[in-house]
Amino acid sequence: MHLTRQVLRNLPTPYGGYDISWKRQMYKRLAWHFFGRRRTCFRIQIRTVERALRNSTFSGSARKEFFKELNTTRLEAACSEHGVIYKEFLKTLDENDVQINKTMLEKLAIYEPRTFQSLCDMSIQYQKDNEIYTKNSVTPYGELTRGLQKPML
Amino acid sequence: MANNRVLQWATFARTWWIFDANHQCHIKSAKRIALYLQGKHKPIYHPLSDIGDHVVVINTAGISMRNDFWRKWKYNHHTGYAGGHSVTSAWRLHELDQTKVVEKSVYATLPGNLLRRRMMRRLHLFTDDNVPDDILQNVTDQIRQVTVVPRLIQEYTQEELDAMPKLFDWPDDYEIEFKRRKEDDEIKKYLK
Amino acid sequence: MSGGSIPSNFLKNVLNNGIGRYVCQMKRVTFKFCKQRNDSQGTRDFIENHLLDFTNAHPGVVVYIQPRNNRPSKIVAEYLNGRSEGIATTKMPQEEICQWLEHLRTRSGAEIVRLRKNHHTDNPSTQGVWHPFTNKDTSLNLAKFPDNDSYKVPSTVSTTDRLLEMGRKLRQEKLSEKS
Amino acid sequence: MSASIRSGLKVVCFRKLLIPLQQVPSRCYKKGLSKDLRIQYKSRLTVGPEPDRHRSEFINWNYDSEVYSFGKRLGEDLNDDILKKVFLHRSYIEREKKKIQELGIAVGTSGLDVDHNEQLAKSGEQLASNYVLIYLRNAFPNYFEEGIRSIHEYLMSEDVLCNIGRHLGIPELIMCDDFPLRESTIVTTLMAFIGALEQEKGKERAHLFVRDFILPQLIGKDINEMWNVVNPMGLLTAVLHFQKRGLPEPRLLWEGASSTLMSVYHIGIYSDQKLIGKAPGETAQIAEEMAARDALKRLCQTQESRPALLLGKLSENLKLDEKKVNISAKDIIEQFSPKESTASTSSKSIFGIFKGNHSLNKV
Repeated sequence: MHLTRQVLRNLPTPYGGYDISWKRQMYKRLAWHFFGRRRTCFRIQIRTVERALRNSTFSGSARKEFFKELNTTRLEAACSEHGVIYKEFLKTLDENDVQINKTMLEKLAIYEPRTFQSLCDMSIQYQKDNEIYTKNSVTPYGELTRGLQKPML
Repeated sequence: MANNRVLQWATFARTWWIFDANHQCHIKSAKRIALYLQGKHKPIYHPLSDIGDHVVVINTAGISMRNDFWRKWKYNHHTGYAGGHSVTSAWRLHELDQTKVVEKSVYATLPGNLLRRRMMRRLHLFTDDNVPDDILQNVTDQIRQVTVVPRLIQEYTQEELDAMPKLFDWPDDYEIEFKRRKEDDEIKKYLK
Repeated sequence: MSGGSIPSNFLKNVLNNGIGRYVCQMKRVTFKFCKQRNDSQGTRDFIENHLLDFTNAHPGVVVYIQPRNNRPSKIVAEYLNGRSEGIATTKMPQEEICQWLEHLRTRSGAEIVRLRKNHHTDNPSTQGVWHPFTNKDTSLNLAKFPDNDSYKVPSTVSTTDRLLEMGRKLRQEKLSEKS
Repeated sequence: MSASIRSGLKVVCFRKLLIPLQQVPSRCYKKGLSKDLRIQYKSRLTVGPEPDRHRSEFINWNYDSEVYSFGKRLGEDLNDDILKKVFLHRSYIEREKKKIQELGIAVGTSGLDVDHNEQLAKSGEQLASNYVLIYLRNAFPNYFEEGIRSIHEYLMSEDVLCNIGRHLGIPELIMCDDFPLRESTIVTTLMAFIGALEQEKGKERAHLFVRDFILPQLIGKDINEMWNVVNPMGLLTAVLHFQKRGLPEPRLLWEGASSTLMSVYHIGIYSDQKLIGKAPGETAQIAEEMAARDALKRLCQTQESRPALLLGKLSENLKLDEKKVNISAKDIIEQFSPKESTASTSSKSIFGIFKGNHSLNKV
């Protein structure tokens, strides 16, 4: 056993003297969750890992944009179900000093629908009191806005 | 566990909507239908979770296009073989199949990803009012129309028509009806 | 490191610790150091000056000292959930060792890994999670569809009617001027 | 181009190897290390995993200090010999006696007359289960006795108690002969600790220990699922009859996609025109059954939105009256024997589901 180990240690290394297996281990550690030969074969693996590393450079900002857009879609949907336009809803919350940020609003819309409903009712009442005319009297999903609708002259 | 299963079933349930496309602009109505097909009207929306709803569109025959788009709006087709490209104008396509105009505009509005075909299968198009019962039974709510339905000329009473201010009157023997264009052999082939 | 390859986990508590009573999760700590080497100097100073204060302050933690010749100095902490954490303290001054010991003591023993969400709840909703019918009235049950007139665009005065109105008004003014 | 150069290089090196078999090892050990590691890894696989060793076999282990800090860690300052007694099992004593007999020393002088922890475990178990029952009856005053029993059975079940024991560091300190430990030994040791607490510090302290360690395991668990009610609608009719209220009538609140596979039904149960419970379901029957369960939850105040259990600091000056008795579901059902009931029983009412328009849909 000792002899074979001695021979194995001194086998020639093609890459100019340093041991390539450490580098392969590092790439393998980055590709444990890939599919098929991308997980096992180094020459295929290296392309996908470097693509993944490139993607991770701009994934930070892409993540933020995605969740911001998702948040607005969800809140627009929730507001329109109660007949309130999303922009007017946010303005009402600001003017009434209701300091709930958008992520919490989204959680309320999904997990505490009655609380969100009362926020929307407050917004409708506020629009009525301050004669805020909702420009189009229908939300993007077709629900009637129950704020004040300016009669077409 | 049964409780959580049932609550999850209700939250992700697919509801059926109905939309009356009579005298509605085909682009605006497509935009609104596409939102419902994607499920963007739900606070639990996520592009990966396929929670779109079914939409039953009735009166697609009555769809409307602005100005003279019936003549100018062209649909391109291609059979995939060499020289297989063909162009059809809207009126001809509408005469061949009265649901196609709505279907194509919704298909164009939906995001072009793998879910689009699946969402299109949840779009049920009917040329007029009668919808089979098992589909109508599923419908739980209706989507509001997109454009104001204009008051048709037939709906004006004779007195209102007379009271309408006029500059001059047509001579009696003048034929009001547009000249019917000559019957096209091509269409006859399809319509048979 | 791309996001997918970094291990991640959800927030978890050991045995709802802290709700009934807080139990220090570190049950045992071992100081391994060498008597001669100078990179264990920090650990040796720590043992001389701070170790007794630590043991008096925290009787719930068993402390072991393991001198090993020519080995790098290390702190190994064992936790109640069966995991153990080690920190290499070579060339570390005694103050830093105190801080690391404090870090080890106040941990829950779980692996420090990227958290998918920094909060956890077993019943997220008290008013009932949203479902497509929460904001709808039960009268929907009886409604017959397609019910066309209540889903039209809210009717407004059309332009032809407004023109007719203006025309009528002008004619009246003319008549009143004449008379 | 580069491939050809590299292949050329390989040939050159290979010729170099053949001449001196015994090469002067180069100073940097990195060259063959990964190959060595791979060989070691392969041999490790053939040998198999490390055998489980008892923690006491390692060098950094001192039983007395471990036992001392175990007490201190939980905030109970019991003296050492009672703590050691808690961890001493009968099997350990018998094994030691056998060993001594083999060595031929008289048994009396071996100092093994210390008794084991069975007696403590029995009293600890008794105290813990009583206290859990009393606490649950006071925490859920309107809940049925059977429900309370099912929660108690869950809490005092072997895997929950064993999990608690494992996470308090008990298994390493146990003196008994079987290794790896059986779950029952860990549970008896935990109970023995409670018994010791009761013996040394009194009942109050032992109750506090149970309230701080066993009861928090209820957090996040759905207590209604622990008691399997086979016919919730029947039980609901019995309860409403017992409370002299109108019999439950299931009504369809909403219905979606009913002619497809993905149908959803929301059924609400009314008694005297008041909505007492509602639930969704894949079919009308499932929805009705779940609505009955929901109604029962609201009647017994064990629904998800109930106030949290009073534990830890909140329960400092908690007064629990021992004598509290909860109504038993069996008595209610016996009172409401089927002979008396004229109204349609639960099964009939399903077919009589009316599409009712009840604007009050918020419970």
